[in-house]
Amino acid sequence: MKYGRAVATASKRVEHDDHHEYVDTTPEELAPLYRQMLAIRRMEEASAKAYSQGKIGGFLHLIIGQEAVCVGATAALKPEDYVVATYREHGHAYAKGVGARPIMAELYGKKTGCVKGLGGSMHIFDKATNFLGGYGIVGGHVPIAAGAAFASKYRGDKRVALCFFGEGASTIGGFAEGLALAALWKIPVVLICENNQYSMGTPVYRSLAVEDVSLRAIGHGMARDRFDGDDVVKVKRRIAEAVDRARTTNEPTLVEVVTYRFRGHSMSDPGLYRTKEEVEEWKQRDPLGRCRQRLLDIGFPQADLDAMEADVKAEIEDAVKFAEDSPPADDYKSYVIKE
Amino acid sequence: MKYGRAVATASKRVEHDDHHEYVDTTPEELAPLYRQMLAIRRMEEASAKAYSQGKIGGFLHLIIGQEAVCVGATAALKPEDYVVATYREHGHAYAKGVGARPIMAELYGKKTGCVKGLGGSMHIFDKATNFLGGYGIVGGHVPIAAGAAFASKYRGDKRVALCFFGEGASTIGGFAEGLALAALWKIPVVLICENNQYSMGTPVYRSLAVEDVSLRAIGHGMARDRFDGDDVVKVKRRIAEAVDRARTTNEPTLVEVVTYRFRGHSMSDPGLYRTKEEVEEWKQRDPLGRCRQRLLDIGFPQADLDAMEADVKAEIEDAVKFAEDSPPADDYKSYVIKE
Amino acid sequence: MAVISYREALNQAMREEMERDENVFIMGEEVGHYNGAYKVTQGLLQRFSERRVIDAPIAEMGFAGIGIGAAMVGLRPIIEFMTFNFSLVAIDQIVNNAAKIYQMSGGQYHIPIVFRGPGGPAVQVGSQHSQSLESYYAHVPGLKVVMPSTAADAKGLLKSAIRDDNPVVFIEGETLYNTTWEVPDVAPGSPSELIPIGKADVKRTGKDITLIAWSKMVWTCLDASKVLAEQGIECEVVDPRTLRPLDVETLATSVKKTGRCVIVEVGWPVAGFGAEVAYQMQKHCMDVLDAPIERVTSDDVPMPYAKNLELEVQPQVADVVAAVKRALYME
Amino acid sequence: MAVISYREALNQAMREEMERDENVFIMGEEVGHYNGAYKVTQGLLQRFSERRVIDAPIAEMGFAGIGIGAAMVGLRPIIEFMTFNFSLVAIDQIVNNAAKIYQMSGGQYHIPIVFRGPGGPAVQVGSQHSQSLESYYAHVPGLKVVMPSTAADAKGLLKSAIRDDNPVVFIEGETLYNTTWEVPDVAPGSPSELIPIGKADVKRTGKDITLIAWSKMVWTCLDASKVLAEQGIECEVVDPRTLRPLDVETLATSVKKTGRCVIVEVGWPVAGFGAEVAYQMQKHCMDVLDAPIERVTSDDVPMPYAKNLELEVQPQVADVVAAVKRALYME
Ligand SMILES: Cc1ncc(C[n+]2csc(CCOP(=O)(O)OP(=O)(O)O)c2C)c(N)n1
Ligand SMILES: Cc1ncc(C[n+]2csc(CCOP(=O)(O)OP(=O)(O)O)c2C)c(N)n1
Ligand SMILES: [Mg+2]
Ligand SMILES: [Mg+2]
Repeated sequence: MKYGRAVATASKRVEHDDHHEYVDTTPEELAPLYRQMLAIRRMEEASAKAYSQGKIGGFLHLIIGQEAVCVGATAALKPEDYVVATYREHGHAYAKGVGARPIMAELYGKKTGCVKGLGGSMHIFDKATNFLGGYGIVGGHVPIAAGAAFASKYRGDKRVALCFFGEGASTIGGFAEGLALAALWKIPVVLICENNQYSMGTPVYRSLAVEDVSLRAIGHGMARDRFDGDDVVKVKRRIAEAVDRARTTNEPTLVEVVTYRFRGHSMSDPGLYRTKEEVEEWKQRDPLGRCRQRLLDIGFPQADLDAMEADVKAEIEDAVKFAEDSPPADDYKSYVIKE
Repeated sequence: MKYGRAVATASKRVEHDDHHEYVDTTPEELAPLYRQMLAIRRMEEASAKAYSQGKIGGFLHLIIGQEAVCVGATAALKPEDYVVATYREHGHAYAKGVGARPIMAELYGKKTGCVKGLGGSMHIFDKATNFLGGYGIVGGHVPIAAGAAFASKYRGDKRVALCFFGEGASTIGGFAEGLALAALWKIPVVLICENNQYSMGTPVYRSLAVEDVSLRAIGHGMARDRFDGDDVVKVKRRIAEAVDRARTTNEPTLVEVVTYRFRGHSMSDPGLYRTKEEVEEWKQRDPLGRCRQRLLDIGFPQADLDAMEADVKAEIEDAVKFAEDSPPADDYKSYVIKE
Repeated sequence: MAVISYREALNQAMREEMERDENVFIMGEEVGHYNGAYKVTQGLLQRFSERRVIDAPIAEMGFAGIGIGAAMVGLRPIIEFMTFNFSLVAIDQIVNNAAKIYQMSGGQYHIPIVFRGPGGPAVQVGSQHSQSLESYYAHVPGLKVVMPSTAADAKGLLKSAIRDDNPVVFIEGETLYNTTWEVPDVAPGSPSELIPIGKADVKRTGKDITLIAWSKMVWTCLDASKVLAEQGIECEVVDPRTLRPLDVETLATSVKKTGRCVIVEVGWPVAGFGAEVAYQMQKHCMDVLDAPIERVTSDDVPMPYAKNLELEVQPQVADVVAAVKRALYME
Repeated sequence: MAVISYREALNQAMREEMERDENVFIMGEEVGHYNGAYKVTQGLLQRFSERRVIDAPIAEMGFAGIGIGAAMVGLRPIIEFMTFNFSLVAIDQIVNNAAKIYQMSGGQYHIPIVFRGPGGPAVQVGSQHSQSLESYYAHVPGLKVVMPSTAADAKGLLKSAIRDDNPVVFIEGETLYNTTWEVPDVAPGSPSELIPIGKADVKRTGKDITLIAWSKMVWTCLDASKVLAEQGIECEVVDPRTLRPLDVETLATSVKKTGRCVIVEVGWPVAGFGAEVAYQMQKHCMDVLDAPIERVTSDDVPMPYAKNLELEVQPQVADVVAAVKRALYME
C-alpha cells in the first residue's frame, strides 16, 4: 500500500460460525483443561451464592460462559510467563495456578485472601504464579502487561505476558497506547480481547464501529488472530501460536476471542438488555458442556469424569469453608509505603 | 473478513513518489492559494526574526515547508466550517481568515492580539472565522474537533470540522478515542494528519510501527486517504472529497498528508537530528516554489505575480508594525469565569 | 414539599432542564438504554431519544473532549462519568481544555458544560474505585465545583450548573443516591428552582462548635451532632455545597460565632480540600479561635476492600465526636 | 566542592545510578537521540545504548504504564515527562496503578519507579504548559513527592528516589536547570551521596519569621530575605524538599522559633500544597503564632502568555517582602 484513498469497506457485523469444528485433542490434554473450567464455574457459582448471602460485597463480575478463554490461553504458557487481567479475573487467576482457597477468602475479605482482604474481587494478585493482577480501570492494565513483557525482553529471559481485556476496552486510550508501543518496540505480549458481546449493557454494535477488534492490529503492522472461544483446545492452540511468536521473535499479537457471558455484567446487573432467547442460544454452545461431551466422545471414562467432578465439588466446598472460617482482614496500614 | 489470523504484513517504510504530478487548475483558482501560502511563509519568517530579537517569547513552532497543507485543506471549506489545530497553527489560522495583524500582535503578547496576548503562539483562536483554536497538549484537541462536528450534526446545520495534527500525535490516546468515536457516531469531521516526518527530534521510523497513519482508519471502518502535500491544488481536491463526504453523509475521514518542515521543531531546536542533504532534498519540492512556478506555467502574468508579492510583503510589514506599535496586554483576570 | 431521593432530584433537574433547553444533552456510559449505572438518568432516553441521551463507549477522554467541543459552539452538554474515579483518564480535558479555553481564547469561547457523576468511596469496591478527587478540581481556576449533600441541594444546584456558562464539576455522593430530603414544590420556570452556586448552607445551627463538611460527611456530622447534643454540646453544621468558589464568608461567620472548627472530609488528608478550608478559617478567624482547627479525614491509605477495614478508614460518627471533644479540650 | 548546574546534577545522579544498577533505565520523549528536551539526559544514550535509554513516542499513559509493569517485575524505571503538564494524560497510571499496586497486591508487588521532569511555570509558554501540579501527587498515599531547589539537593534526592522501593514523583524546576550550587565531592558508593527523602532543609537561618517554600520559590524567598535583611528583618527560609512525606517537625521547629510563617508557592492558591502546610503549621504551632499564616501564591488564573502579565501572576520578591511585612504587622 503506498498512496491511495479508500472509502470504508469493513462491514459492520462480523459473523462467527465455526463453533462446531473441534480441534484434535486427547483425553490427556483435555481432561485437565476441563477440570479447570469446571472448577472455575463452580467457584463462580459459589461466589454468586455467597454474594447473595451478603458474605461478599462490592462488585462481583463473573466469567461464567467464558471459561474456555482464560483456561485455554493460560494453558499455552509456561509458569514463568505473566498474566494481567481485569476486574473479571477469578478464572484467569485460577487458571494461572492461584488456589481456590486464597481466591475465595479474598472475595470474603479475609486475612487469608490472596491479597489479605485488601483488594477483593477486582484485585487478585499472586506473585508465586506470576499473576500480575486484576485491574479496575478499563484499559489501564494494557500498558502494564506490555511493561512486564518489556522487562522480559530487557533481561532476555524469554517470558511472555498475556493481557486480557474486554471488547469494551478497545475504545479507550490506554489500550491504544499499549497496542502502539508493543508494536513499535516489539514487546513479547499477547493482547487478548475477550469479546463477550457486551460492555456492561452496551452490545458491540453500539460500542464499536467495526465489530472486529483484531483489525486494529493492521494499523500497527501487528500480527492478529480472531476466533470463537467455545473450544478450549482451539483457544490453547491459537494462543500458543501467538505465545511462540512472542517468545521466539518478541513480536506481539492482537487476538480476539469471540465469547459470551451468561450472567449480568456484575451481580447487581439483571441483564435486561438482552433477550432470553439470545442467552439461551449461546448457552447451547456452553464451552463447559461442549468440553464435557467432547471428553466423553474421545474416550475419557465416565467414571473418571464422575470422580473428577466430585473432586472439584470438594475443592470448591473446601475453599468456601476456608473462606468462611478465616479470620477477618486486619491490617490496612502495612502496604502503603515499602520501607 | 470473518475469522482469520494474519502475521503482520504492512511494510515498515512507506514511499511517496508522486511529487511531480500536477493536478489541473486555473490561474483563478491557484493565484489566491499561492498568495495565502506566500503570506504564511512571510509571516512565519517575520515571526522568526522577531523571536530572535526577543520580541516574541516562549515556544514558536513554524510551519515553513508545510504551507500547502493548511492552505489547500482550508480552501475546501465554507466559512461556517470549523478548524481545530495544534500549537503549530499560525498558517491554519491565516488560511481560515484570521488576519496577519491579530496573529502577529498575539505573538508579540499585545492587547490587540487575537486572544489579547493571553494565548501566544500556541493558542490562536478566532470566533469570527470559526477557528476553534490552537492546542498545546498533543492529541487533546482531536476530541474537541469531533465535538464541534458533533454539534453540527446535532443541529443539522451541515458544518464540517477539520482537525489537524502531526504524525507524532497518532500514538496518543486522545487521538485514538477521537477517531473511534467519530467513526462510531458518524461525526462529520475530517482528521488530517500532517506527517512532516518528525515528532520533535524523532523521525517517523522511530515513532511509528507502520509509517502509514491512514491505515488506522481500517480498524474503525472509516474512509481514509493518503497523499503528498506539495501541490496545494491536490490537497484542496482530496480534502474536498472528504469534506463533501462529511457534509453529505456525516462520515468522517482520516487523511494523511505527507509533508516536511524545513525548520526545527520550534525556534529553540537546531534540528541536528537530520542531515543537510535530507532537508535540501525536501526543499527541492518546496510547495511554495512549486506553486509559483506552476502559476507562471499556466499563464499567470509575471507582472501580476510581482504585484501580488509586493502586496504580501506590505501586508506582513504592516502586521509587524501593528504588533510593534500595539499596547501591551493588560488584562488577565476578566476571562477566567464568565459571569 | 415532596420528599424525594437524591437520585430522583438529579433526574428531575436534568429532565426539566432538557425540556427547557434544546441545547442540553447528556452523554456517558450506560446513560441511555441502561438508564444509568446508578439509574440517575432513568427514563431520559425514552423521553428525549438517542439524539439527546447518548450512550458512549468507554472513552472518557474522548467523550469529555467531545462535550467540550460541542460546548464551544453553543451546546450545553452534561457529561456523566460513571464514577469520578474514571475521570482521571479524562482530567487533562477538564483541566487543560474546559477550564482554560475561555482564557486561552481571550474570552471568545466559553464552555457551558457539566461533568457529573458519583464520587467518594462507595462500599467495598476497593482502592481504584474509592477516592475523593474534589481537591483536584477545586484547585483549577476556570472550573466550578459543586458537591451537594441533600436531594434539595442536588436538584437546585444541578439546574444552576446546567445553566452556568462555565465548566462545572458536579460530584454526587455515591452512597447518597437513596437518601431522601424535602424538595420544595416549585414549578419549572420559577426563580426559586435554582440554588446559587457558591452559597454555603447551614444545615444545623449550634453555638459551641462549627463542623464544616460536604457531601456524605454532612450526614455523618448531623449524626454526630445528635450524639453531642445529648451531651449538651450544640454543633453548627455548615455545608459549603460549592467548593469552588468557596463561600468563605458564611463559613467564617459560623466559626467566628462558635470559636471552634472541625472540618470533616471523606478524602485523603494530605492536600485535601479540607486543608484549604482550614487555611481560610485560620486566616479569617485566628483572633477568635479558641483551639487549633481540627480535620477529620479518611486515613492516609488506598481504600481497602474488606468491610471492617473500609469502615475503619473512613470518618465515622465516633471520630467526629472525638474531634469535637478534642477541640473543646474535653479529653 | 564542585559548583555544578541543577541540570548537570540530575544528569550525574542518573548516570551514576545507571552505572551502579543494571535494572535502572530511562524512558521518555526525546531522552535519547535528542539528549532530552531540556538536555537533562545529555550523553546517556551514548553511554548506555538504546536498550537503557529509550525514546518513546507521544504516549505518556502508555509509557508510564510500561514503566509500572516493568517495575512490578523488578526493573527500576525512570520515566521522564517532557514536562509535568503532560503528566495529566498519564495521571491515572500514577494514582490508580503506581500508588496502589503495593496495597492492592497485599504487599506482593512494589513499584520502584521515578516519574521525573520539569514542573511549574516556564517562560511565556501559556496556560496549558504552565502549571504546578504538586498538590495532585502529594494528595495520594503510596507516592512520594520530591521537589528539589538546588543542584546539590537535586543530585542527592534523585539518587535516593531511584533507590527508593516506592513510586517517587520527582518534579524539577523548569526554570532552575541553569542555576548552579555547590555539590559535595563524594565518590559514588559513599553513603553521603544520598539525601534522604522526607527531610526538610533550612536554606537560611533567621529569627524573625519563617518562610516555607520549595523549588524555584526557594530562590525567590532567598532574594526577598536579602532585601528584608537590609531592613533589619531576618528570615528563616525552610525548604521541605520533599512534599510527601512532609517533614512537619523541621518546619514546625522553625515556626515555633520565629512565631510567624509565610508560605510561598508558585502554584494556584485554592487547595494548593501550601494549604496543607498552613494547616499543619497552625495545628502544631497555634499557641506560638503571633499572626495568621500567610500564603503567597500565583494568582488564581490560567497562566497568560504575555511576559508582563506572566510576571504579575507569579509571586515576585516584592510580594514576599510585602507578605512578610503584613505578618510582622509592619504595614
Ligand atoms: C476507565 C473506566 N471507565 C468505566 C469503567 C466502568 N466499567 C467497568 S467494566 C465496564 C465494561 C467493560 O466492558 P468490556 O471491556 O467489554 O469487558 P467485560 O466487562 O465485558 O468483560 C465499564 C464501563 C471503568 N472501570 N473504567
Ligand atoms: C501530551 C503531550 N506530550 C508531549 C508534548 C510535547 N510535544 C509538543 S509537540 C511534540 C511533537 C509533536 O509531533 P507531531 O505530532 O508530529 O507534530 P509536529 O510538531 O511535527 O507538527 C511534543 C512531543 C505535548 N505537547 N503534549
Ligand atoms: Mg465485553
Ligand atoms: Mg510531525
